[in-house]
Amino acid sequence: MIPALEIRNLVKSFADGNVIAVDDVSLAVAPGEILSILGPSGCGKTTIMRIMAGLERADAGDVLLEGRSVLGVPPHKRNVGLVFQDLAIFPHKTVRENVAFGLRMKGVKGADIGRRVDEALRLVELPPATFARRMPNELSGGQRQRVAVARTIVVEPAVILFDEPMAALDRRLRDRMAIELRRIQKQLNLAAIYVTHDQETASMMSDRIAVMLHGRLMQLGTPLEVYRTPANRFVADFIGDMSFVAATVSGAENGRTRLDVFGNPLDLASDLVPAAREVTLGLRPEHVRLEPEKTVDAIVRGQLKSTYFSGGSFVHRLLLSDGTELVARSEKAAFQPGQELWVAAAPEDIRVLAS
Amino acid sequence: MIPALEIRNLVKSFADGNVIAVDDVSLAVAPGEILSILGPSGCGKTTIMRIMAGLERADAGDVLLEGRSVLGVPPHKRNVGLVFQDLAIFPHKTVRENVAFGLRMKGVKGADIGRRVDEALRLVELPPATFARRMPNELSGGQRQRVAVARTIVVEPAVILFDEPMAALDRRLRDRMAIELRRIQKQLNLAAIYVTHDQETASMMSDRIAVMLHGRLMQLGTPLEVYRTPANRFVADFIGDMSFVAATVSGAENGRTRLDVFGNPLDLASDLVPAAREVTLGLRPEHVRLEPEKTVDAIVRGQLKSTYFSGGSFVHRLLLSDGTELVARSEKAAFQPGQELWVAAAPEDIRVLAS
Amino acid sequence: MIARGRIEPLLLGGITGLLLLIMLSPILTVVVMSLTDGSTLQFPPPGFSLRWYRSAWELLADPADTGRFREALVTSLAISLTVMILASAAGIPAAYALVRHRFRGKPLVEILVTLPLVFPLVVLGISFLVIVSELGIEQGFLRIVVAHVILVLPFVVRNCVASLTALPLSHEEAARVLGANWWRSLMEIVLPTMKPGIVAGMLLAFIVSFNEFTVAYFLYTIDVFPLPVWLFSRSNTSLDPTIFALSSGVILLDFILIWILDRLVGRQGVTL
Amino acid sequence: MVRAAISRAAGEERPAGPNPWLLLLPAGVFLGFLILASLLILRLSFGVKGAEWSTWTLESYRAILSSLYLKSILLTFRLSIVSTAITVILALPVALFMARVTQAYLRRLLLLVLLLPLLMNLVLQSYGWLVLLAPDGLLNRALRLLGLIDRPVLFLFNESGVTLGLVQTAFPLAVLPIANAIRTIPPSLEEAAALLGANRLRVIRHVLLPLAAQGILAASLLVFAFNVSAFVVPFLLGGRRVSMLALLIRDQMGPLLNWPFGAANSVVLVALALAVLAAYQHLARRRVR
Amino acid sequence: AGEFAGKTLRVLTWTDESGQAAVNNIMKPFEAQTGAKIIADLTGATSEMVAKVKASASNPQYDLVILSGVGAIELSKQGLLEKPDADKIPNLQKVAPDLRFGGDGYAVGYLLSTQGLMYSTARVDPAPTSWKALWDDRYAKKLFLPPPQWVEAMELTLVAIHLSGATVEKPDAGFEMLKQLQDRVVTLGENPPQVAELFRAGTLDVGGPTSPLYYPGTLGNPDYALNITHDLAEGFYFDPQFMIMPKGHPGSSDAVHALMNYALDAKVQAKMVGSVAYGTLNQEVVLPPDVLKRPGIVSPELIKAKGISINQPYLAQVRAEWIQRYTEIFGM
Ligand SMILES: Nc1ncnc2c1ncn2[C@@H]1O[C@H](COP(=O)(O)OP(=O)(O)OP(=O)(O)O)[C@@H](O)[C@H]1O
Ligand SMILES: Nc1ncnc2c1ncn2[C@@H]1O[C@H](COP(=O)(O)OP(=O)(O)OP(=O)(O)O)[C@@H](O)[C@H]1O
Ligand SMILES: [Mg+2]
Ligand SMILES: [Mg+2]
Repeated sequence: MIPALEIRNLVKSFADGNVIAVDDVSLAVAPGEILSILGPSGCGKTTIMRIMAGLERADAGDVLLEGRSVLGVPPHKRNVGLVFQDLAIFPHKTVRENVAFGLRMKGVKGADIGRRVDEALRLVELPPATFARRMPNELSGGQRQRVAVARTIVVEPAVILFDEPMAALDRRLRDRMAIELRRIQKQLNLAAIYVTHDQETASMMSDRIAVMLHGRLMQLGTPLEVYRTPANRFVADFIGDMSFVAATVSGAENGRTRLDVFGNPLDLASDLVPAAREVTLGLRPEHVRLEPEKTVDAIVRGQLKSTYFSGGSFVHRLLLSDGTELVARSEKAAFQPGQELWVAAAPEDIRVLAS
Repeated sequence: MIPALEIRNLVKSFADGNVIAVDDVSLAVAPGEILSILGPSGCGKTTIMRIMAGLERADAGDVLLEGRSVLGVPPHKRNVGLVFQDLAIFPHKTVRENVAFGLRMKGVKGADIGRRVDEALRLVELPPATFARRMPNELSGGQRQRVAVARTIVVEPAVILFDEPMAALDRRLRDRMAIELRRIQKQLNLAAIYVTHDQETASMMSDRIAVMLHGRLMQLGTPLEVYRTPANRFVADFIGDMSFVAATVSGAENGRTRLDVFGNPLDLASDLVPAAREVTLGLRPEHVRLEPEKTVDAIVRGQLKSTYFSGGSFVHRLLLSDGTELVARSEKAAFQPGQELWVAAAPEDIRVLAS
Repeated sequence: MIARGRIEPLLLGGITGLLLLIMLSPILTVVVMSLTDGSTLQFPPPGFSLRWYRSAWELLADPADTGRFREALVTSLAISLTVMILASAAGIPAAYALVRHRFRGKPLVEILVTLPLVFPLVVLGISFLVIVSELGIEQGFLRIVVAHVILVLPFVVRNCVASLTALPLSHEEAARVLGANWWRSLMEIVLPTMKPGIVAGMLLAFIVSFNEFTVAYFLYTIDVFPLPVWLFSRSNTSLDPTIFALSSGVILLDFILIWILDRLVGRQGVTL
Repeated sequence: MVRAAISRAAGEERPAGPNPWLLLLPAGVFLGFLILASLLILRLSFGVKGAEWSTWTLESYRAILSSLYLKSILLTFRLSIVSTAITVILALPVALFMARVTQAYLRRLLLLVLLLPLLMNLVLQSYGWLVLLAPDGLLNRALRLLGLIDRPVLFLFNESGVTLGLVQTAFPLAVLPIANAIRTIPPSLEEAAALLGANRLRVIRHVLLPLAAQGILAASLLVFAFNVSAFVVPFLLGGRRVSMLALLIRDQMGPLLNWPFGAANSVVLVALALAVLAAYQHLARRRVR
Repeated sequence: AGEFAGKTLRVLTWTDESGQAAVNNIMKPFEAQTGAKIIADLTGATSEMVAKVKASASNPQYDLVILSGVGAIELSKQGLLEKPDADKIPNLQKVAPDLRFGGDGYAVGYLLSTQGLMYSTARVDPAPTSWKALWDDRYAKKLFLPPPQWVEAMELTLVAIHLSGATVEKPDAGFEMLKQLQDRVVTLGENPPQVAELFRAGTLDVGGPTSPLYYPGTLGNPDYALNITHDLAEGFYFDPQFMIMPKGHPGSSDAVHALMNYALDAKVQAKMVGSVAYGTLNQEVVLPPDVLKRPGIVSPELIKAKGISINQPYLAQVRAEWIQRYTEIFGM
């Protein structure tokens, strides 16, 4: 199947090459798929979108829309929808005029416009009778968001790009909107790319996640893949919390690897162990158990720094002997700060990463 | 012990009484304690702080600093520190001058100023040698944040107020700063009030949380108390996720209450059941189990709408027969969307709230 | 950027350049004329020389100052300087009150402060003439200064308002909470951050007052004879290119002042 | 914006610093003179020549209705409106360009070039125009050389010369507010329109111009008020053949010594300025909201 | 040190070259001779001087104002002037009796401003001999006329009245005749150097009435090819110029009288005629031949033969109305 939108080896730098915003990124999104681009601030997410939409010119690489290169095609002739971070609702136009704008520009006829606008408004659950005549400043944040979406989908773009359009909403509303966006996207079988730096939102709404750092693509996969088998420390830490413990490979045999963690031996069933002698073990807080006494699956010892309660469980912060910090979650809080504890985890929950 | 800061029955309205920003709020914070004020946007958090600092005049109520009323004392004569939401670093002064400002205003002598500024900068981990001479625009967001803190603590206020100073930082940095703030506060044994609308941050750093809505204090307690025994639906939902299921009280005897949940009987050990016949059951996602077949602790049936993976577990969204939505978390994902499932939970994990 | 195309900036730039050239053309002509080596306004000049600059210099350096040129220049500079100082003394606190305070009658005050911007200069000049003659004020310097201060007040106030609005209230409040009384927070925080607006207002005040003709024309006296009036009366007598050389000098001065203005004001821009 | 407006109104427990009226006092002293002057003119307008302070009559206002002054008022209006329209239309592309210029040196140069004509001594500029626009001037010679005309056209000493002067001097008054208005329009609005299929012209028409409308209107009012009371331009470029109101006022107050009549005309002019200003302030306040 | 050492006089007169000439030929020598200090204000036309004297009536700034007759009449009517003492001005005896005083005796004669017809010697040949040249089709759109508030405008009106056969009392036909010039006039020349410049550039061919004293630097200059003729069939107007003392003037009265007397001295008047082409008042003045040959200079004989003194008191009455009508014709 031809991807709805594909980018190939995109490169883009700013400030005369001093800032490399996008560094050789390739991606494709299929019809009916939502792909999230996830990464910290400044990693180049917006820049990629702008290049896709034709608002920015790439230094190298290609952008293909339904299989055809659109390099050099100006934005108003591409069939790409973009929902801006600040929504970019036209403040001087009513909701109806905002949504109708694209149709008018495309030369759609009057009667058709009315019908399609109403349809789009209904799709985003803004009853036209109530909302069509409102001015944007008479809308709440969530409603404005819907108008921006309606305005974009009404012109039936080949692909729709969302540039963190919900960053300004509070978490509760953001979750609701994310779910709704997903519903609309599936209903219209649109291809969509969703940019965010919030991994929760990304997981919630997307089929696949592309994790970026410093303009480079770090990993591309389903939310589960990315969480379970992060490609590197950065991805691991960015998708959910992860604590890192330094370890040394002391031997390997029969598909098992022996490690040395601060003097404690650890035996893992892993052929994934890299050749490097120094490795990093990644532990998710919810996979870690704290034990007052050494257990079979104990890995390392640490001193409890503090415990607080958050989101239904207790969060414990421990200091290891080399000063690194380790986070564990538990249902119960049974320890005192200052206490020395063993950190235990099931071998299959331990990730081994290159240092 | 005399509280470091106390407010009594504070009332404040704006726009000639049309907007009641603070509605009869009383609070106290003890030396060495951090109290978080948590609430949605516009609930009056900032207004309370401004009244405490003397930047705003209360309509009624009293503000006591170390036991003495400070009504009528102008801000520069109160001994209250305030870290502003926008940090309010003076852009035309160096880091050193910013931090020294308060000391100069208090008439501290030159040599003393130098020493105390260096000390404060070291405390917030900005080595004076590197940072003292920088201008604010040469600092990163986190560093600016530290300067704002240093500038406030250096004058040794009786209490220090933080008005969401980290809202602009990303989550990772915010967590780090929260932990650090807490360290500094404990080290100096300061009384502190921290305003935020992020429950994660509030839980992480505070001894007690005050939850506000529409200018009113909803609940005051430790993070654990507030999570475990939310005073009402709003608090329950605001502090972590909670799903709500409508139920009817059908009888009560021997400290047990019988409920009717969509036709299914439910028996709870609860004398907390309110007199009301219509009640709401509150369920935390992590306390809910989904079962294909009815179990003893099954509560209600629902249809699985969607499942996604986030933060180490699967999130399931179900639709109950009355259209309400219910969220459950599980380690494994074993069901198909559309499937009918039973929602089960241990009786002690079910909250009964007034409707 | 692709969005705006490459043609558009060029096109707009071209139109802008052309229009500004037209707007500037009389000034450029004056400069070119000052370099003529003829003695009439023949344009383009038959040849170029600096002879009229020499004659302008002689006028300026004439020890007896018979042409009263130097006197006029000094008078104008003194007026502008005084106007600048008085206008900022009046305008800066007014701007502060307008931005930071809420009081009854504020809309009226706002209108009043902007009024001089649209008040007919002729009426201003004449009514002042009537006032001074009725009150018997013969102080020519003072009356021009007062009229000019009124005239430039909007420039000062509006620029100060612009820069003060950009200063978040929280900065002032931070200073207060850190123990600064109102006066010290004003000196340490408010005024330094308002600097671009203050400088813009002051320089505009100076430039406007220095070049203002209409009001000065009605209010000058025998002893107080500002440069624009001097230039006018001189050009009524003879149009030899000396006056163009002198004018070029004034242009240069204005040019430098506006340049400084922009340097000091920077990104904030000038409010008219 | 709303937030800023709200917090600005916040008051301390005890008001800090001096009373606002004290702060307004110095400006008030000067503006007091302006009010005094206006009242004086108002009073004079009800007087009789030679007995300005002791009589009350509407004679001067009746005299305004005489054909000459009515004609002059109409002429003043017409020229102001025409010059305002031209100024604002010409200002649009320049403002558009200025608003989007990022290079510091270019911005600086633009501002400089823009402000010079407004601030420069007009007496001097009028000689520049004389050289350029006279029948024997550069423009005529250029046009003749291009074969566009065979007899010199008189650009000076008539309405076209005055209009040109009005446009030239008021130009920055139009460009700066419009540029400021455009600068506040988020570029994302333009981009959004482009992505919805609007070409550049339609983006300008449907997005930029409507959004800058208030700035454009404010600029128009400013320019109109400035031009309607213009004195130097018709005085120097009109060859005394374009009798705008300010010139006639000056003739009445000066050579003809008919103060009441000059005052009555001044009242008309000031009333006009006030009306325009009120409209301008109204707009400005609406924009803040 | 002279008799008025330490005394300061403030003199207000024209902005143009004649003011400068007065400074050089009258005030400077007078300063040297008497030790008085004179501050000269060379600004404006008569009307502006009137306005200034009037405006400062309650607190006079000037000791002596030199202006044209209309202004003197206006001010004397308003009672703002101090009556001069003829005995302290012996040179007045050398002036024709009807030109000694003006403004009901409140003004002392100074010099004569004569208004002739200006033409370009390069393009108008032979020299015009009648004011009809202004209505000549050949000079349409090459014509300048005086601005409304000037005395010259009234003189032009008088010319038109004369040519149309109307009378001063019933001037309508004259104004009709002026209307014929409505579309022919290029500018109402208020700025003489500008007018000269327009002649030089070929924009103007004829114009007037105008006084040679406005064109000191250009009249003889071959670049400009200008002349002003007074030898016209209908005659030419002259406008006696006066010296007045504002009531309550700040300086010494004796010194002012002495300055007036000095201004009327035959040698001084000859110098003034020579430098700015005035018509003389002092009948004992003899002009050297080279001066007489200069363009624009009117000999005492020509003044006698063709000079017409305008009826200032009457004109002062109709002035406002005439200016309005004139403005209506040319200023819209
Ligand atoms: N026009 C520009 N000129 C110079 N540098 C730019 C420009 N636009 C972006 N950059 C730089 O390119 C990098 C990537 O920017 P981009 O806006 O794509 O980041 P982002 O991932 O969208 O970040 P955020 O989450 O903060 O929106 C950043 O370092 C940014 O500073
Ligand atoms: N000066 C003011 N004038 C009018 N209303 C005000 C003013 N200050 C605050 N309010 C209103 O009072 C209420 C409480 O405002 P406040 O700033 O205390 O909220 P907040 O809890 O800090 O919100 P946020 O999280 O958005 O900062 C809001 O409805 C706000 O609009
Ligand atoms: Mg971005
Ligand atoms: Mg707040």
